[in-house]
Amino acid sequence: MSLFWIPLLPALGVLAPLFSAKFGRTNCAFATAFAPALALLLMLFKAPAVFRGETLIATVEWVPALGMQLSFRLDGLAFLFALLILGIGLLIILYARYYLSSKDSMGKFYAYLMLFMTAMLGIVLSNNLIQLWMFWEMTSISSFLLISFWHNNTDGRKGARMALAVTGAGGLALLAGLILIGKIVGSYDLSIVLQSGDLIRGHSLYPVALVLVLLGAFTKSAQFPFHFWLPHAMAAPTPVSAYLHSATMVKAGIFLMARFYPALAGTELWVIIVTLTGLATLLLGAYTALFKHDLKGLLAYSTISHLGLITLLLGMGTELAAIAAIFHIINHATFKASLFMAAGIIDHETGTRDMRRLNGLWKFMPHTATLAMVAAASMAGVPLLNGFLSKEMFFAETLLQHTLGSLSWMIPVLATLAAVFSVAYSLRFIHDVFFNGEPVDLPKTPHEPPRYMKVPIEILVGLCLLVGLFPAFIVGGLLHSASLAVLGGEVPYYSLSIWHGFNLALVMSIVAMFLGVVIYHNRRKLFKFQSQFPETDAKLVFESVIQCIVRGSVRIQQFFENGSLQRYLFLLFVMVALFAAKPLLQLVTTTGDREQLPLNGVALVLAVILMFAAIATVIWHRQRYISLLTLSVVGLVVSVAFAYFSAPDLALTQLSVEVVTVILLMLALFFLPQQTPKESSPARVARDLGIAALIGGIFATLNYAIMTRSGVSISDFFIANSKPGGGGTNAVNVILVDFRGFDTFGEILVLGIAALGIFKLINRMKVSMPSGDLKGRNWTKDSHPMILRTVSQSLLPLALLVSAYIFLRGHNMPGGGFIAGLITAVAIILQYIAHGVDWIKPRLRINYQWAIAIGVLISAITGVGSWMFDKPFLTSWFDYFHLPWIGEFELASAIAFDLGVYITVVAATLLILANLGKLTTTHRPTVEEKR
Amino acid sequence: MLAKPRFRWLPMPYHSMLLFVTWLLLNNTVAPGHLVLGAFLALGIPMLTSGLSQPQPALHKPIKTARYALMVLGDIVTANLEVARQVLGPLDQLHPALIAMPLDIEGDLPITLLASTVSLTPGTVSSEVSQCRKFLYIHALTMTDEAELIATIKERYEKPLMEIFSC
Amino acid sequence: MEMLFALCVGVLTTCGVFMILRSRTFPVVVGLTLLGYAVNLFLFSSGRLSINSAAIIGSTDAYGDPLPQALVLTAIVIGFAMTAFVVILAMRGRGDLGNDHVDGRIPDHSSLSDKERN
Amino acid sequence: MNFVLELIVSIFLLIGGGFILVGSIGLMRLPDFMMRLHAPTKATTLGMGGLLIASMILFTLREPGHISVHELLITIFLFITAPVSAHMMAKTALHQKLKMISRTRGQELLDPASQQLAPPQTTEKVESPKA
Amino acid sequence: MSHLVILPFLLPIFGGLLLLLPPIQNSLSRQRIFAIFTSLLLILVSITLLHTSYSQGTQLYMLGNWQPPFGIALVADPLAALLVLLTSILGFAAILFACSGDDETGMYYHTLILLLISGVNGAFLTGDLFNLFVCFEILLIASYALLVHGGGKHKTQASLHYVILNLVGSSIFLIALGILYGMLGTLNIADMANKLHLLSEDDQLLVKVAGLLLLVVFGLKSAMLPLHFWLPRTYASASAPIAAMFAIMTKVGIYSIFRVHTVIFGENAGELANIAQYWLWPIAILTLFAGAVGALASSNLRLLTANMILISVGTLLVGAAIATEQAAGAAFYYLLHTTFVSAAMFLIADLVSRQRGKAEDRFVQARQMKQRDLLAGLFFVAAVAMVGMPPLSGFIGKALLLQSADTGAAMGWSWSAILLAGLAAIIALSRAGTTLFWRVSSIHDEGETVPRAKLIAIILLLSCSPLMVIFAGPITAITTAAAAVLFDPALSVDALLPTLTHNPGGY
Amino acid sequence: MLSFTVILVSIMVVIALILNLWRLFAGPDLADRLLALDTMYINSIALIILLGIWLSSTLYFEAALLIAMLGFVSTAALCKYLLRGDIIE
Ligand code: NA
Ligand code: NA
Repeated sequence: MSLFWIPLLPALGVLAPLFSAKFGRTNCAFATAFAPALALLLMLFKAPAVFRGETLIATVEWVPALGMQLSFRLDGLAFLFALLILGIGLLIILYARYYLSSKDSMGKFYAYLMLFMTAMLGIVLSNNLIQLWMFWEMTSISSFLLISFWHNNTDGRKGARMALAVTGAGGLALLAGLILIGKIVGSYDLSIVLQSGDLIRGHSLYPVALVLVLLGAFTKSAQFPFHFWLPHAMAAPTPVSAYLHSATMVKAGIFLMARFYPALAGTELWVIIVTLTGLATLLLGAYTALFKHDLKGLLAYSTISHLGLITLLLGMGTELAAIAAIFHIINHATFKASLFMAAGIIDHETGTRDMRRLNGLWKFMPHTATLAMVAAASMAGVPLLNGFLSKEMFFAETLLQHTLGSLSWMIPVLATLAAVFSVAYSLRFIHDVFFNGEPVDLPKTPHEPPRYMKVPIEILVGLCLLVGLFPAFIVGGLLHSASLAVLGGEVPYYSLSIWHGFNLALVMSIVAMFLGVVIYHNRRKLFKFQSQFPETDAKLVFESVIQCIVRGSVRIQQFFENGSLQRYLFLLFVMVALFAAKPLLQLVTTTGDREQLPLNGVALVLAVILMFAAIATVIWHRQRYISLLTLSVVGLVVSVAFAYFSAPDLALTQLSVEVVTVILLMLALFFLPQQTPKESSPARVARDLGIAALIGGIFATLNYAIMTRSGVSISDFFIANSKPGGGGTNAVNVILVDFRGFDTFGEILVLGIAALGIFKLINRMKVSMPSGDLKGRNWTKDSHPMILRTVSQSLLPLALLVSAYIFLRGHNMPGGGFIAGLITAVAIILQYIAHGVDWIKPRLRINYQWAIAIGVLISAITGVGSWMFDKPFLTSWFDYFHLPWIGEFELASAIAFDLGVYITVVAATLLILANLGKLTTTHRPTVEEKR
Repeated sequence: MLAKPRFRWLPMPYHSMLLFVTWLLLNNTVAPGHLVLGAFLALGIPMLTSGLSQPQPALHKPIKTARYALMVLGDIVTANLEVARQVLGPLDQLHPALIAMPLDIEGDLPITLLASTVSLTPGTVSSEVSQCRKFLYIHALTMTDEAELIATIKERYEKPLMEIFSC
Repeated sequence: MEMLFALCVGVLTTCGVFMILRSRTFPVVVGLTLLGYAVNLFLFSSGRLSINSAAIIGSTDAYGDPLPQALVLTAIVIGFAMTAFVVILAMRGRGDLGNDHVDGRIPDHSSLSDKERN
Repeated sequence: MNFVLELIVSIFLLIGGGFILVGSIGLMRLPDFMMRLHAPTKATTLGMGGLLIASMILFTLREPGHISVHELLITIFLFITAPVSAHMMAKTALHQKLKMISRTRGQELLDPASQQLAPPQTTEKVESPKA
Repeated sequence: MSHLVILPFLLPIFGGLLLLLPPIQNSLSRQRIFAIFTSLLLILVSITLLHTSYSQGTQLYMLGNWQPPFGIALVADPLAALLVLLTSILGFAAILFACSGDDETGMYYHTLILLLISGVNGAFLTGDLFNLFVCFEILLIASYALLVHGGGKHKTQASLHYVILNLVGSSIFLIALGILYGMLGTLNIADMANKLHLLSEDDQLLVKVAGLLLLVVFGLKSAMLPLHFWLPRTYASASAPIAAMFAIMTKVGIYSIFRVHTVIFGENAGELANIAQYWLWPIAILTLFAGAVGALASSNLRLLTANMILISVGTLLVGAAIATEQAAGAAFYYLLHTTFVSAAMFLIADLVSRQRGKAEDRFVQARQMKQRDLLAGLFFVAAVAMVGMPPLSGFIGKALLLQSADTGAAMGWSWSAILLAGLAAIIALSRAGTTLFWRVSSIHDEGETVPRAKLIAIILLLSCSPLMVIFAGPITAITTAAAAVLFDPALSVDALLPTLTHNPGGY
Repeated sequence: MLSFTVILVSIMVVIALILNLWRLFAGPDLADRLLALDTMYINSIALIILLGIWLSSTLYFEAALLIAMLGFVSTAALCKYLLRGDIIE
C-alpha cells in the first residue's frame, strides 16, 4: 500500500504552496518540496526490489462498473520515469524559487506544478488503463494551467489553448484506444493487458486500437504532424518548459509507447507507423531548430527532434533499439532540462531570448555558460557525455534494421543528416549566445544568477558527465530494470561502455560532427536559403483553422437555427409525419372489425358545420374577430358532439371552458393587432397546407383505425366499482375524484400555477391599445350599458345557485367541481364585463392568490386525510346517513376534494381575467388623440 | 323607493324566494332534503352576493307582476305568429322604423324590464336608452303608425310596470 | 359514423396545424385551440363511439367507456390553462417586442408595420 | 306511452321547430341588420318555448310520480337574457351606424341614438318629456 | 403504511402553497427561510427514498388505494428515486442561489420552483402514462412561469417559442395516449408492456405509431435534433437559478424515453422491440453534432452552456440508442453528472456577468472581474467536469458510455461522435475561459461581490462532481441497479401489477 | 310517431343551423356574424333538448341550461368588444 503514497504525497502537496505562500518564497519552496522529496525517498526504498526485476502492485477497487481500479504498479519503467519526475521536479522547484518574480503568484505556480507532478506520477505508475488515461488527461489540464501561467500574455493563452486542443484530442483518441484494448482483452488491468500481446495483435480491431493509442502518444510527444504545439508552449515560464517540455510530459507519449511495447509492438504496422513518424519528426525538428532565433524555440525543436529519435528507436522493433530508446530518455531529460534552465537564466538576466541580440555572454556569466556548453555538447553527441552514448546506440541500431526493405539504408543516412543538424544547432546555441561578438541592445546588463539558481543545472550537468563517463555504474541498474519492463522478458546483452571500437556508428558520429561544424560555419547562406520560404507560424495557422471552424459553426447554426418558430414547428410536424407514416404505410387494413354506428343526417350536417366553421376559421384568420366567431361555432359543435356521444360531463366542461376561452381571446384581441397582415408567400401557404393536410390525414386515419377496432379495456372496472367502491353513480366523476383523483389534483395544480404565472406576466406589462375599432371609429363612451348591468346583477345569484346544483350532483350525475367553478367564474366575469373593475374591486374583496392556495390545499389535505386511516394518498371515504324527515343522504371525502377543485378553478380563472381587466382602467386614447 | 335590506340574514327576500323556487325547479322535486338545502342556498347565496348588487326599486304588487307576465306571454304568442307571417312573406311589405319613445318610467330595473318586454315581444327591439334615461330607442320590424306603436307600448307595458314598482 | 368522426378530427387537425404555422401569435393561438379540439375528440374516441350510453350507473344498459372522458376532461382543463398562458404571453410579447410576430421581429419582406395594421 | 301524449308532444315540438326555423329563415332573408335582429326572438320565445313544453310534458307524463319542470329554467333564463343580447347587438349596430334599408323611417335618429342623446326636438309627434 | 414515495411530490406542493399564504407570504425573509427549509427536507426525504428503493427494491404506492392498472400507481425504483434526489439537490441550489436577490425580480419565485420540483418528481415517480402527461404539464406550466421571471424582451421571446412548441408537443402526447389507450385499453406503463402481446400484428402497427409519437414528444422535451432549436435561446435567456433548475428538464425527456421505450417497447416487445432505436441512432449523432457546432458558435457563456447541454443530450441519447442495460446504467451516471455541472455553469455564468459590466458573459475583452480568481477557479472546475476530463465526474460517465457500445457499428458511430463533440467542447470552453478571465481591458473594482448564498449554491453543485468520482463505485452500483430494473420485465412489469381480481372487459 | 317528429324537428333545427352558418359566413358586418352565432347558440339548445327527448334521457338538460347561460355571456362579451374594444375595464 505504500505505493499509493508516491502519487498521493504530491497530490496532498498541491495544498502546501497554497497555504505556505504567505510565509515567503523560500519557505513556500521548501514546503512544496517536502512532499515530492518524501515520495522520492519512499521510492528509493523500493529501488532494490525493482532492480531485482520485481513488479510491485497495489490495488484498491474503485468503479467496478467501469472495470476501473485504483491500481499502482512499480516496475523498472515506472521507476525510471518516476525518478525523473520526482528528481527533476525537485530541481525545478528550487530553480523556480529564483526564476519567478515577486509579481507572480508563487503559491499558484507551485500548486499547478504539484498537480502536474501528481498526474505524471499517476501515468507512469498506473496499472489500470482507465486510470492511466485519467492521469494522462490531468497532465493536459495541469500543463494548460502552467503554460498559460502568464495569462495576460496573448501568446501564453493561445499557446496553452493549442496545447490543450492537440493533446486533448490525442487524449480522446487514446481513451477510445484503451477502451478498445480493454474490450479485446476483457480487462483494463495493465498486468493482464501486457500479457495479452498476442491476443491483441491477432484481433481484427488491433489496427484501430493501435492507431488510436499512437495518436495519443504522438500528440503528447509532439511527433510530426502534431509537433506544432510544442514550440508555442514555450510561452510558459521556463521552469515549466524545462520540466514539462523536455523531461516529463512530452515523454509521456514515449512512455506510453514503451509501456504498451509488449502488447502492441512487434507488428509490421507498428514498425511502419512509428518508425516513419519518428524519422520525420527527427529530421524536421533538427532542421528547423537551426533556424530558430529564439533560444527556447531552438530548444523546443531540438526536443521535437530528440523525441522523434526515441520514437524511431521504439519503432524499429528490435530489443536493443528499445533499450537505446530508454537510455536516450534518461540522457535527453538531463541535458535538455539543464539547457532549458540555462536558457531561463539567460532570459531572466538579459531580458531577451533572441539569439540575434544575445552575443558574447561568456564575459558576463562564465559559470552558466560553462554549464550550458557542457549540456549542449551532450545534446550534440560529443563523446564522454551521456548524449554521445545513446546516440551511438541509435546509430548502431539504424544500421541493423530492415524497416523499409531495400530502402532501409536511407534510415542511417537520414539519421546522420539529423545528427548533422543537431550538431549545428548545438553549436549555434553555444557560439551564438556566449561568443559571436557583443550583445545588441539588451534591456538589462547581464550577470550571474543567484547561487542556488544554478544548483539544479549543476546537478544535471554533473549527471551528464557522470553518465557519460561511467554509464554502467550510474544507470546500469536503472536501465536494466526499465528494459526488463519494456521488453517483458529477458533483456538481451548490451554494452554500456564508452568505447565500442571503431565501427560504422562511430563514423557516423564523426561525419555528423564534421558536417555540423561545416554547416554552422556556412549558416548565413543557409539562413538566406531558408528565408525564401515563408515562415508559417503554426499558431496563426492553428488559430485560423479554429477561427474557420468557429465561423463555419456560426454559419451552420445561423442557417438552421434562424430563430424562426415557424421553421421549428414545421420540423416538428415533419417529424411527426415521418414517424407516423412509416408504420401506417405497412398497415394492412384501416377498417377494423368492430360494428360501426349508423350515420344519420343530423350528425352529418353537424359535422359539415364543424368542418366548415374550422375551414372558415382558417380562411378568415386574418380578420381575427371573425375567426373568433367561427372558432366559437367549432367549440359549440364539439360540445354538442360530446353530448351526442354520451359524454354529458364533457359537453358541460367544453361549453364552460369555451366561453372563458373566448373571453380571454377577446381580451387578447384588444391588446393585439386586430388583423393579421398577409405575410406568407403562396409557396409557403402551399407547403404549410401540405404538411397540415398530411398530419390531419394521419390523425384521421389513426382515429378511424382505432375506432373501428375492437379491443380490451380496463373500463369495466370503473363501471363496476363506481358505486360500490367510489360511492357515486357518475363513473366519469368518480374517476376524476377517486380512481384517478391524482390526475385531477395535478390538473388543478396546473390551473393554479397558470394563474400565478399569468399574474406574474401581467404585472408591469406594457400594453398597446387600439384607439378605435377596425374602421377607425371611436369606441363608444358608454362603458357599462345600463341594461346589461341590471340584468347581469340579477343573474349572479341564479348562476351561483346553478353552480351549487352542478357541484352537488356531480358525484352522481353530470357535473362536478370543475364545471361548477367555471360557471361561478363566468358569472363573476359577467359582473366584471357589466360593471367594470373599478366597481367590482371594493365590493368583492377576495385575495385570489390565497384562494388558489387554499383550494389546492383543501384537495391536498383531503388526500392526506386518508393517511390517518393508514391508507394511501387520496383514498376516498363515503357513507350514507339517515336523518329523520330529511331522509338518506351521502357524505363523501370526494366532495371535499371537489370543493378544492371548485375554489381553485374560480380563483384561478378570476385571477387571470380580472387582472387583465385592470390593465386598461387607466386612460384610453381616442382616435383623434392618437392622431 | 329603494328597498332596504330588512334583515341582515335576508338581504334580498325576493331573490331568496326566487332562488328557493329555482332550486326546487332544478331538482324537479319537493323532497324534504331539497327543501332544506334549497332554503339554505336561498339564504346563503344572497348573503354572498349582496355586496355586488345595487339597490333596486322593490316589487310591490306580486299579483300584478304575475298578471303582467302572463299578458306578455300571450302577446308573445300572438305577435310571433304575426311576425312569422311577415318574415316568410314578401319583404317589400315590411316598413321598418327607428323610433324614440319617451319614458315615464324611472329606475334601472323598471326601464330594463320595459326594454326587455319590448324586445321579447316580436316586431320590436329596444336598441338604446338615452343617457338621460328619458328615451328608449326602438327598432320596429314593420310599423304603420309611430304614435300608435308608442301608445300601445306605453299603455300595455309601461303603465303596468309603473304600477308594479309604484313609481 | 366513425368515418365522419375521423374526418372531422382530420379537418380540425389540418386547420389547426395550418394555423399554428402562421407567423403571428393570434392565429397560432387559434390554431392551438383548433388542434386542441381535434386532440380531445381523438382522445375521447379512444373509448369508441356510442350513443345513449352515458356512464351514469343506472341510466342505461350499456355504458360507454368513462375513462377517456375523464382523460379528456383533464386535458380540456390543462389545455385551457395553457391557452390562457400563451394568450397572455402573446400580449406580453406584443408589449415587450412591439409586434405580434412569433419571432418577436417582423421579417424584412413584410410591408406593413405594426402600427398601420391597427 | 299513449298516442294522445305523443300527439301533444309532437305538436309542441313542431311548433317549436317551426319557429326556430322561421327565426333562422328571417335571419337569412331580412335585408338589414336591425331587421335581422328580430329573427332570433322567434327562436328564443316560441321556438324554445314549444320544445321545452314538449319536453316537460313528455318527461313528466312518461313515468308516473315524476315531474319534470326544470325545463322552465331554461325558458326563464332565455327570457331574461335574450332581450339583453338583442339590446346589446342593437346598440352595437347603432354605434357602428350600420346601414338600414332606405325605406326605414326615423333614420335621422341614428345619430342621437348612437350617442345616447335625446332625439332632436323638431318632430312634433313626440311630446317633450316631463322634466 | 409508508407514504414516503409520494412525499417528493407532495412536500414541495405544500411548501409552495403555504408560501402563498400568510404569515409566510408577508415577508421575503420568511419565504426564503421556509423555501430553504422545505427543499432541505426534500433532500432528506429523497435520500431516504433512494435508500429504501435500493435496499428493499422498488416501492409501489397505489394512489387512492386502487390497484394498478385501474388506479394510478407511483413506482419508486432506484432510477426514479435517484432522479428525485437529483432534482431535490438542484432545487435546493436554485432556491439558495436566488435568495440573494434573484427572487425579488418577479413574483412567486420560490413557489414556482417548488411546484416545478413537484412536477418533475411526479414525472419521475409515476407509473402511469397519462399521469406522466399531467406531471409534464405541471412542470411545464411552472417552467413557463419561471422562464419569464425577471422580465425582459429576450425572455418573453424565448418563452413564446418554448411555450408554443411545448403546447404542440402536449397535443401529440395526447394523441399518442389516445392510440395507446384505444389499442391496449390501459394507461399503466407496466400493464401496457403486458398487453402489447395480445394484439394482432396489424394492430401493433398502430401502437408503434404511438410509440414513435411519444418519441417525438420526449424528444422535444429532451431537445433532440431536430426538435432542439428551442433550447439554446431558452436556457440562455432564463435567469441563472432558473436556467440551472432547467438543467433537469431535458433529463425528464430522456428519462421518459428510457422508461417508456425500454419497458413497453424493449427487448420483449416482439415485433415492436426497440422501435425507437432505429431513429435514435442518427438523431443522437446529429444532436451531438448540433451541440458541438453550437458550442463552437456560442458567443457567450450561457449560450455555450446551453449548447453543452445539447451535447449531453446527444450523449444520453447514444446511451438510449445502444439500448443495453450497461448503456442505460452509464447514461444514468452521466445524466447525474451533467445535470449538476451544467446547472453550476449557469450559475457561474451569472456571477461572471455581474462582474464584467456591459460585456456580461460575452466572449469579448472586458474589464477584469472583481473576484477573478474565485470565479476562474469555479469556472475551471465546472469546465473540466463538463468536457469530461479527469479527475472530475465527466470522464467516468463518458468512459462508461463508450465502454457500453458493443457492436462495431455502435462503437464507430458513438465513439467518434462523442469524442469529437468532446473535442469541440474542449476547444470552445478553453476559448471561453481564456477570454472571459484573461483578456482584460482594465481593472476596476466595480461590480458586486459574490454573495455567500450564491457561492454555497455553486460549490454545492460543483462538489457533486468530485464526490461522484470518489464514490463512483457505489453510485455506479445504484445506476446499474436502476438500469437493471428497467431491463428486467420481472421487476419493471410483473412486480408492479398485483394479480388481478378483475377480468377486463372489451368493446 | 314521436321519434319521427323528433327527427323531423331535428332536421328543421339543423336546417336552421345551416342558415345561421350561412349568415355567419356571409356577414356582411361583424354584428351580423355575431347575431348568427347567438342564434346558433339558441338553436343548439334546441338540438340538445331534442336529443334528450329522442333518447328519453334527462342527462342532457344541464348542457342546454349551460348553453343558455354561457351563450349569453359570450354574446355580451362579443358585443362589448365591438362597442368598447376592451371587455373588462
Ligand atoms: Na547571437
Ligand atoms: Na380592461
